[in-house]
Amino acid sequence: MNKSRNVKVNVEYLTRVEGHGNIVVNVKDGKLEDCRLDIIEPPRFFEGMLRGRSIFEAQHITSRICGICACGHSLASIQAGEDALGFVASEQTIRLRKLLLHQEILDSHILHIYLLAAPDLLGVKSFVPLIDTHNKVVRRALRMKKNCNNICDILVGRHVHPISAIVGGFTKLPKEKDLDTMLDILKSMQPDMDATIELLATLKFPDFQRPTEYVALVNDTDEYPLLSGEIGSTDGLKLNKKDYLKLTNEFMVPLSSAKHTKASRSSYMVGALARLNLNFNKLNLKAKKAADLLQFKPVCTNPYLNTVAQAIESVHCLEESITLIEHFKANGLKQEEAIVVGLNEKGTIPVRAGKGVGAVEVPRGILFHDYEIDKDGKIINANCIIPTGQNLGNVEDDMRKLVPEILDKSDEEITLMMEMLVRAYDPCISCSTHFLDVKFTNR
Amino acid sequence: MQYVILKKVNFDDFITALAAQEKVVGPVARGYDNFSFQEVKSGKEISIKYIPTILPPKKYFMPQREKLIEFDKSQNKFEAVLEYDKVVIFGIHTCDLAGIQCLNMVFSDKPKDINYLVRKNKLLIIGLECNVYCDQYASCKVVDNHLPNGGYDLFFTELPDSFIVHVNTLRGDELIEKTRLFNPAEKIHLDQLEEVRKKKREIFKDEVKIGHHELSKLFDRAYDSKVWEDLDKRCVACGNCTNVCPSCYCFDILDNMNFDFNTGDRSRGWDSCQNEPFAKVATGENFRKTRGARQRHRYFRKFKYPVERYSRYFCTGCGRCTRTCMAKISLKETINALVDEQK
Amino acid sequence: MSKPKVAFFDFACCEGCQLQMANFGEVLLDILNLVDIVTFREVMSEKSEIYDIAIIEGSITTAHDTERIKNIRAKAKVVIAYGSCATIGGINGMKNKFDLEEIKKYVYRDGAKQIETLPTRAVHQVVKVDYFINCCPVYPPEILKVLKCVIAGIPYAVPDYAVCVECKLNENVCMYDKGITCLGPVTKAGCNSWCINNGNICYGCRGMVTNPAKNGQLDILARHKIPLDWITNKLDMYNKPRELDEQK
Amino acid sequence: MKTLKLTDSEYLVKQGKIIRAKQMTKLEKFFEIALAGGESLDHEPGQFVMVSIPGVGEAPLSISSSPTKRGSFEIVARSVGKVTSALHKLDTGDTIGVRGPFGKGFPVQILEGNDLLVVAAGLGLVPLRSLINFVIDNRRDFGKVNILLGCKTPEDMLFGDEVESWRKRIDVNFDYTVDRCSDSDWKGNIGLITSLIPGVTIDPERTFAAVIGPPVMYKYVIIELLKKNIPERQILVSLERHMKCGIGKCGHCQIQNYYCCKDGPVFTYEQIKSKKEAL
Ligand SMILES: Cc1cc2nc3c(=O)[nH]c(=O)nc-3n(C[C@H](O)[C@H](O)[C@H](O)COP(=O)(O)OP(=O)(O)OC[C@H]3O[C@@H](n4cnc5c(N)ncnc54)[C@H](O)[C@@H]3O)c2cc1C
Ligand code: SF4
Ligand code: SF4
Ligand code: SF4
Repeated sequence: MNKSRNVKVNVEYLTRVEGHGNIVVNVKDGKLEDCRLDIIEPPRFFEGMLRGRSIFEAQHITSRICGICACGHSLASIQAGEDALGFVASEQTIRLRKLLLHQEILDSHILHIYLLAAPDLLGVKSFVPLIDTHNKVVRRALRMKKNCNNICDILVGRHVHPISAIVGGFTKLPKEKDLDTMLDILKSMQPDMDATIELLATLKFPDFQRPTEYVALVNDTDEYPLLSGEIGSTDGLKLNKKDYLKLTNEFMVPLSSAKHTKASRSSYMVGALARLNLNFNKLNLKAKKAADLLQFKPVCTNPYLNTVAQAIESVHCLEESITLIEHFKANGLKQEEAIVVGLNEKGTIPVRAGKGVGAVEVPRGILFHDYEIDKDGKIINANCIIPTGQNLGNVEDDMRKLVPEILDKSDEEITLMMEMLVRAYDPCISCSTHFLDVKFTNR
Repeated sequence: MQYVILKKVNFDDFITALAAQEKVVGPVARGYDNFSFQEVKSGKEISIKYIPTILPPKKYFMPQREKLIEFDKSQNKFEAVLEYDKVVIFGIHTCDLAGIQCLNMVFSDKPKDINYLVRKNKLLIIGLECNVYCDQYASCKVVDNHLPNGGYDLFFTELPDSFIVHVNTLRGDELIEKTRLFNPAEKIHLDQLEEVRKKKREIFKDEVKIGHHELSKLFDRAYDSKVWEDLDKRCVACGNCTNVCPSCYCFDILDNMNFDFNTGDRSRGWDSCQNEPFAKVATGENFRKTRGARQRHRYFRKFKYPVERYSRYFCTGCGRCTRTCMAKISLKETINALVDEQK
Repeated sequence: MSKPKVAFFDFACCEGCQLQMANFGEVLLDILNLVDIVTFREVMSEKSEIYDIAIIEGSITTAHDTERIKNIRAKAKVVIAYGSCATIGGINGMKNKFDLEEIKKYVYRDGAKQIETLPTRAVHQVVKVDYFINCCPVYPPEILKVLKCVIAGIPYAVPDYAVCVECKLNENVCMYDKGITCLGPVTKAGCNSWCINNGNICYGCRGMVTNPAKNGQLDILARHKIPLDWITNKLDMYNKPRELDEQK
Repeated sequence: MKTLKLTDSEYLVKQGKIIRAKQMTKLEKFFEIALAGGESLDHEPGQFVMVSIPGVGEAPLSISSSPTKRGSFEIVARSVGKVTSALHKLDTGDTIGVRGPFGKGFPVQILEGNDLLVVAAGLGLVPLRSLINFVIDNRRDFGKVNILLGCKTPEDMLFGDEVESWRKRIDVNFDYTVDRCSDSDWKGNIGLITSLIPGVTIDPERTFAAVIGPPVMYKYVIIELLKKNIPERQILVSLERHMKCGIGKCGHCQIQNYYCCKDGPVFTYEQIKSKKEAL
């Protein structure tokens, strides 16, 4: 190692991630003195604001935590709400929610792969120069994104802040011809998806390995668990979702005084890579083929390959969505299940005091919503634990291992490697500000 | 003039046969006692017993947004256009037929509105008689619209096991010929029709404290009434009453520029005198600033101004404005309040 | 005519409104034909301090952000408030219902000391705004409409009548007929009654009409036996910062 | 959906070319417009046209030039919104759309042989200029002519040179006033336009008054005119309303049973005095 090397990386307002974050790395005489990912997002106090609101508004409000994974927040919020109310959703509702979640993951992954991550791998600063050099690729990306969007429009009114998915079910259900439209859209996406995998196969990712604990939902069935399951990890952890706090138990990071979460080790990772490392065998055939093509094998310990894991999951989600819609087409949708809720003025859904937890695999990893409500269904306490918050410790641990390994590179290269590392996690920073214990640096 | 008969068992076939050739729309149930005119493929989708739809069939005569002009700036080109669909509208009640007649008058008044007049001729109108009063909100009898008064190609009246159909136009006749499902009406049917009408005269009551011919006089003295102050307090200016009214025709003209910044179009869209900015001018004056003044304007546009211009009431008695009002402002109650006040 | 330079900035928000740009699909490329996007942190690493049009997402909630928005205003010829957070304070405004110290402690416990926050304000409550694109998230057809006005240099007026108007034109069964309260009657139209079309109620994300009918609304609530605080609570969801205007 | 081309639509616009444009004040800009193919507009004083800019919209604007001026017509637009501000960006050589002329203007045949009292405040001068110049061009046909002008400050006075030429004419009585003035060269009065009326001598029986100004002004001016015993049907006003179609359909301009665009914009006081929404 280069003993005399001094490095100062100071990335303010990291770009091409959701939310505001800074990267700080300080190496003095070859010794790593400081290495942080700081969150500088203005705090928004969602958990505080939820108090006193009806549980039937929770989904609408918490969806606004994040515009990128709004459907994911909605689903976690609904799950927690229904858990607290003791409401059991119908089978049809669960299927539709799965369809929504698959589209959410697909949509978000496409955005990340093409618009946020790809520019680094192609040596440009954003997708804008690619409009000239890789016009077909940009068009494909925008088309795929739009397709996912169109499906969400049909399914829940819009992708950003879904409208019709609420506690109890859906306020509007797709009609026969909507199913046809969605199926057409999905099928038309298949060639684009193939091309996406082919493109990724040509890209070269940095080689960096650091085994860590990978956490995701697990279950005992053949289904790749996204909407339900127990909390599991590659270190053998198994927890009921209600005990999520045992997973996310916070601890102080000596250097930065920020609290992070940890399970069995100093940190853990959630997200597409973690999910594949735990549930690879449950992927559908096409996704496994894509994994072959991309030479991805679990357990993969290179965080940069989270982007590759996302691509494999995208294939999975696309194919599963098609299967789900074909199921609806074969079995019909019971329109009478559409519900009218509002603030539950009509008492459509029985209300009781209680506590409930939602645990859903959203694009960036496992997301927890936890509510306590009183007998009128008003929220007394709320807690939301966001994937990016859980990943922060792991990112910093990665950085700490990576920096010494690349000290022979130039400052610019180091900076880029750092940025790419953080981006690989596809962090959702404005989300994580709602995580209880993120440290905000002074500005 | 002639009457034909369609057996009820053949009704579904009739609509299916029509729909196979043309776009057919009819009243479809939307739940919560709401109906709307929608495209149908078979008679089963149609609710024969319906109360006035959310929007009246005016939406086919005067689309919510209708292109008037297409332009291309680079070519200095303006073209007047009409976009239309040929549609068979099944099931228009007598109140809504009257609404269409009102629109006809307005748009054929000079200068003529050619868009309206051409489009109107692309629509085939099949009326449907209400044998009973729709609900407590309807007031078709008050304005004498409870019995058919022309304005249709065909007119259906439901009899015990058939529909008796009045064929009013050549176009209507062609349609009857084409479907081959109709038989000439016999005396028994005409008797049954007479029976229906007789019953209607018994059950359809005025329901307001003033007769048909006195109504416009009532409004001669109503301008400064306290009733409008009451409405001012209650109205929320949601605009529902005018949007659902079959004889409201106010519109806005809107331009749209395409992203090439050369081509685009000018269209008209429904507007409402109840909306706050409707009568506001650039200097800031609003000539009907209060909600009460705007409500008064609406009533006067039904019962007074058109009487002066077109010699007819522009309220068709459909009851939609009352049914849909957020504040439950009732047309009949307002009229009665005016009557009481002037006693 | 050279292409106007556009910069996107985000303040307290969920970035969903920015994402709506990406959701245009290939239409985005048409937009990029007309403007040069020079700063857009969420999807671009390029940055520029020189721009004509600043598109602002998010509400102003810290002293630092107050300075930042003032700087942006000073540099930009045109400032567009983009989305509910920016135009009316939006969801972040719910915070204003609470004592700020209390809510800080509730969310950040021991960390509360490090947290700096001010009452949530809409952008126009801090600097002058030239165009408003309301909605949470922004409604794509309206974005296009406003962008065209901006490029043509003509004003855009947000419709100042109720969502009910559009709702009726869509022939939705009124929520009140279903026994459910809806903010449509007091909320500015322009979203084509997006939520009601999808079976939900209007939450008022476009902000209240300039002159809402207080008496009439109270009547309606009374008739439906709806407690007043249900509605005020609902209104607070997006419209709380409006009070800061009223105090002025 | 099928599309038909319509050749006789009332909404079809004529092409107008701006042959002269001039910024008059900060807010007002003047345009001289020639219709394509040398077509003449054939208007009466007091009528208006719908001016349109494709993609932006249409706005009703008064015709400011006299019908005696052939080959082109003139308008003045105050920049207040969409169409008017877009119009301000145009210049000589640009094209606009024109519909009209619309509405009832001043009944010049009836005015002939009678005395005239013109009262113009602010932008009201724009349509009244059409009447004034028409009368001046046909001076023989009219009796005594009084012109009273008012505006906020001397800088806001439109058509300054032309106004000066009227002032200097011996065949018209002229007076003007401003609300405020810091300019010592100002030759006119200071005060509201209503203050000028008592000073003019007229024969009420044969005088027709033509009044145009901002909505707030009418009430007070009319009081003064009535004090002069001018009969109600000889007081002519032009009303401004929101207008969209110009052909008496869209409903925006309705004043009780009148459509301002079709039955007006010029009304006699007699016609509208009982119409509560009019003034
Ligand atoms: C008969 C008549 C003659 C007129 N003559 C002139 C003239 O010579 N010069 C001149 O500068 N102005 C004149 N006006 C006023 C002019 O028409 C409006 O200022 C103009 O239409 C505003 O259009 P806009 O698109 O620029 O404004 P918008 O962006 O549409 O609106 C700005 C404001 O103007 C109001 N407004 C919108 N449309 C109209 C309308 N059609 N009429 C009145 N107010 C409206 C709106 O309520 C809003 O408050 C006249 C109006 C009428 C009715
Ligand atoms: S005023 Fe009311 S009752 Fe009369 S036609 Fe209109 S909507 Fe129907
Ligand atoms: S659903 Fe809401 S927006 Fe629609 S009409 Fe009813 S109150 Fe108005
Ligand atoms: S319906 Fe209401 S809440 Fe929904 S987008 Fe429109 S204004 Fe916003």
